[in-house]
Amino acid sequence: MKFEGQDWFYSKKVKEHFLKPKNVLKNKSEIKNYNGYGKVGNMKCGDIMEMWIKIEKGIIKKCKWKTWGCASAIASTSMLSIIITEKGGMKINDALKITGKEITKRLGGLPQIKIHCSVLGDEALKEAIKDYESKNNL
Amino acid sequence: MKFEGQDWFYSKKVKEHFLKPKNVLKNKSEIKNYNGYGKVGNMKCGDIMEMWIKIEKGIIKKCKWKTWGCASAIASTSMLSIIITEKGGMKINDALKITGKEITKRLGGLPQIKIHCSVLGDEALKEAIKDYESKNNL
Amino acid sequence: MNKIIYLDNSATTPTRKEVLKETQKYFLKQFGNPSSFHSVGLESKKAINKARKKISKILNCEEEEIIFTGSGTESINLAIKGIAFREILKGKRGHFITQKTEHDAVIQTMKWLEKMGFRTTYINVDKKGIIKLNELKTAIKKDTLLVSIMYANNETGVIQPIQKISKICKEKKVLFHTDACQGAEYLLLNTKKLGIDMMTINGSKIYGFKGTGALYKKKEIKIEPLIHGGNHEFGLRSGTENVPGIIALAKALELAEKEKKIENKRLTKLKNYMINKIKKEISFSKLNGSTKRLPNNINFSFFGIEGESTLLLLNEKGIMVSTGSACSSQSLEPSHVLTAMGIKHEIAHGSIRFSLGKFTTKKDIDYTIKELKKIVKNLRKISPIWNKKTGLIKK
Amino acid sequence: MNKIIYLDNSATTPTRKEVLKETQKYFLKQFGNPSSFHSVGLESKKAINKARKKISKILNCEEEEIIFTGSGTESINLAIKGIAFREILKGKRGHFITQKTEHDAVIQTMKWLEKMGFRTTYINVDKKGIIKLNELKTAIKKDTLLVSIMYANNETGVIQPIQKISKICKEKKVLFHTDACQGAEYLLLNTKKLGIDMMTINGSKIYGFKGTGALYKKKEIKIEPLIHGGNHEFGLRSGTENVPGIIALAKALELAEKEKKIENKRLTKLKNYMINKIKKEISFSKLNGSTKRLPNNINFSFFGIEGESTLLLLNEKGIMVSTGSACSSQSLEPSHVLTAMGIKHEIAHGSIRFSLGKFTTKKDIDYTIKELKKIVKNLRKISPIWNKKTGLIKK
Ligand SMILES: Cc1ncc(COP(=O)(O)O)c(C=O)c1O
Ligand SMILES: Cc1ncc(COP(=O)(O)O)c(C=O)c1O
Repeated sequence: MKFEGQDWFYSKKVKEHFLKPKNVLKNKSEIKNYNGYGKVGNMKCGDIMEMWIKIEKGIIKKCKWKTWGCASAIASTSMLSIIITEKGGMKINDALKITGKEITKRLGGLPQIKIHCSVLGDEALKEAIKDYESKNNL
Repeated sequence: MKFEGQDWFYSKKVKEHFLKPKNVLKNKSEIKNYNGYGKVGNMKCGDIMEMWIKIEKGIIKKCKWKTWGCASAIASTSMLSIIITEKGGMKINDALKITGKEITKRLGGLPQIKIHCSVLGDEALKEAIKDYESKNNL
Repeated sequence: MNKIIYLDNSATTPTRKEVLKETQKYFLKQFGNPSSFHSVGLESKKAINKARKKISKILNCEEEEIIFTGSGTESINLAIKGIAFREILKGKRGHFITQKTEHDAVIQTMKWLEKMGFRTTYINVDKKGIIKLNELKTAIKKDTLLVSIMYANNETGVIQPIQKISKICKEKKVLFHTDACQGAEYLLLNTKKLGIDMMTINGSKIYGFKGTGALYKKKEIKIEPLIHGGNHEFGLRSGTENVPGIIALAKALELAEKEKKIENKRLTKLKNYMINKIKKEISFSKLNGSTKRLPNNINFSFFGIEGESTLLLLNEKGIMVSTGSACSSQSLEPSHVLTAMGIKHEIAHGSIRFSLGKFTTKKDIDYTIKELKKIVKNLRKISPIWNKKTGLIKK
Repeated sequence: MNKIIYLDNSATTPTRKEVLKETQKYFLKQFGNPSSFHSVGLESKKAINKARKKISKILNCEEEEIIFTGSGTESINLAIKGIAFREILKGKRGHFITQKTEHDAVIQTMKWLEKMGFRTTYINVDKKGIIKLNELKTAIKKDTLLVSIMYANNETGVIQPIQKISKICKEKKVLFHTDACQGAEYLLLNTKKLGIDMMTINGSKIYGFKGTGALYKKKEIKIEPLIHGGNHEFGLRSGTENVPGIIALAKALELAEKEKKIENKRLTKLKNYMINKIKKEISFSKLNGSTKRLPNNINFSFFGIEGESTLLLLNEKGIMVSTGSACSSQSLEPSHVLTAMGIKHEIAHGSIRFSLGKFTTKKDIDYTIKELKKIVKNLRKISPIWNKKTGLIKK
């Protein structure tokens, strides 16, 4: 039997981001270039996410992440990192309004049971923004 | 698909007697040649049996019958008619001792659910003997 | 020797070649467990989803309203007990209604529920085998949980007035399940037009696979599963899905639907030909059941003779028929279906069902009648209850 | 593209060609209903009787002790609920015992019986996944109706000490059912030697058909049927018999029995080769479960990575594996089997089951490990819980 990768549980977009995730933190030494950090998730549910952001003048310019979790957790973090940094970056206020729904939509949808994975991404982002704000006494 | 009659619910002996029953009463006009008559069975169970016997000097010389019923009812009446008339005929006393078990055995066995059909035969015989005896004030 | 003439299509049908062919790869290559997450599993999942969609289109319902099971009997049990267990878990019991000529799958399930504390009513049928609607109306009580009435009878092919029944049930706000095992090949299956809440079909009667069935259930109806486990079939019937069997069921139903009109016409003609010819050529023969019957069913009683003997003598000629339903053919009681229709025991015992099928030809019918005539004549000769002038002797 | 390497034989197996071939004529030509009285029916009857005999020989039991069903899940439900309903009809309830790593077919059935008023006990397993016999002994109460313990686990392949369990049950005079779905292909099936009262097997795991199963039940044990109808299978499971499926089950079991010794040897070698190679080549990998396991099961956790991702990346390379059992692969909770063994969530989430089969070769294993190594490495790179030196970061 030949394998042609015919079938796939997730959307094409999820597959793309899962197989080639964008903005992964390559090296611990990079961390110093970021001014906001968040970490969410838990071991029981099987996904944990770390996120580093670089905020300049109220705009998120860069975003790096690491994720332990299923394909949709990986893909949705990857997608989120793009959403908040594309077109020159996103304003903090707009970033705070991002929901799992939006990420899911950009991914071409997620199976019902996996929706919570995309929620994780926006929570990590909120944590990172909070971290930035507290560090900067905002 | 060719049919070769491979399978059959009953024994070979039952089949033989069912397909070519022995000692069937051919014609009502024969009845006058017999001196004992019995009829048993009921419509609900789906079998009714009539039996005519000719007794001479305490020995059953001839036996004719008619049966409405399943293959095993037909075959066991046929077999009974042979048992009681073979080898010159059977004594009344011996005939009264015949059981369904014996008939079943001579037929090479009957399925459990059909055992009652062979019981019917010996009951008809008993009725016919009773009839003979009452007619002859025995 | 003779060719086999199979006139027992109501007992079961062969699998159609097209159906078997469609399933082959699911045995050997695309054999994954539909619950597996990898591609081989997902392909199986996709295949059963496609089958579900096909069936839901024919039944005019949603996909989640089709529950695949392992037989018609299981579907029926699921429909009826699924409701009963739901009530038991609430600490309640209640009332079920059915009618007297149902298949044992319904009757025995009802009998068991009686032991579990439920009340049941078996509605009478008239002489033609059709349910007495007035009785049904008055039988429905406040605590009636479900009415289960078959679509078409397996022994006589008599078709029940499903739409009238569903109207009554709607008015009285009680659920209605129909056993369509015999009807599926020939009758309307549009659940919306029928107005039913649940419907049972199976593969073994429509040229699919044995060991397959489905229950249509409106999604708002809550039932308890009979088989618990890995939550397959929307949690209502657990166990690894029978992928080839499901695909066979969908394909068989699709073919039936496609050919329904033409096949019904062809068989109706053949059926009428056979009925008329038997009536003409065999005296004291009686067609059992209404003429509102399936196009493939002919059920005749031949006065003075007994069914099993007739069946076995036909069998010797290569002709396969049945007495009553296949299930009860090894019991001694006369058919409960015929006795419910008020047919006397001696006539019920003389009944033979000829159930035609996709492969039945006019030649088969002619040969059958030729042999049947001889057999009936010979059996009447040795019958103590036969009378040439009156059919049966007076008791 | 790549060849498919199917390492998910514990989820389901393909049908063997020999098995499929043996059944073909029962679809098309010898398709009669075994309850039909004519020759075509009797041939079907004979065929399933022959199948029953074959199986009863392998199980060393009487023919009437084999009940054919529609799946492993159904057999399990029949064994457990069959006892429960018997008690309910007497107006009684009672106590059931099982253990924590059972298949959902057992666990969910128990959960349902709790709602029906029965008490249940789930015995613990040790770190290796083996049942704590002392706990079992003290758990058995006066009103314990049945102990149900699986033969071999579907996720880890860990084999339970069936003979010791059956000895305990005998001493305490309580019935013992074992779910042998995973064990049937590889382990001893002699019911007398095992000392069991009931045993479940199915076709979908032994290269037979999906949608088939059987329950071995000692004939003196009284159970209620789950599916009522035409009194098939000794009145314990009604519905037209799945003739081809039954024949497939017997043939598959016969082949398994014949090849057991050689296949077990071949697979044990292959299994050990794979285990050792993974251990050597992938750091911080842990074999889950006892070495007293099926010859085809390898269950590994790779620290710092998650199972589903691993599965999907292997899938991209044409390698089909599973995380936990197929049934639960689409749930979020970590495997209940691994957590019952005291395995931490983060490690349980990283588990992958490789289940080898009749068609697995050494080349398949080598290719799998080569790809696996790369995948594990890449996933660890993006994992926030991975630490090169300690395996997992300290929380
Ligand atoms: C151990 C075990 N028990 C029971 C089952 C259920 O079998 P089936 O899917 O045939 O109902 C399975 C497989 O799914 C199993 O692995
Ligand atoms: C009307 C009717 N209902 C139910 C059934 C049961 O179907 P199965 O044998 O597939 O369980 C049959 C056939 O046996 C039938 O004719």
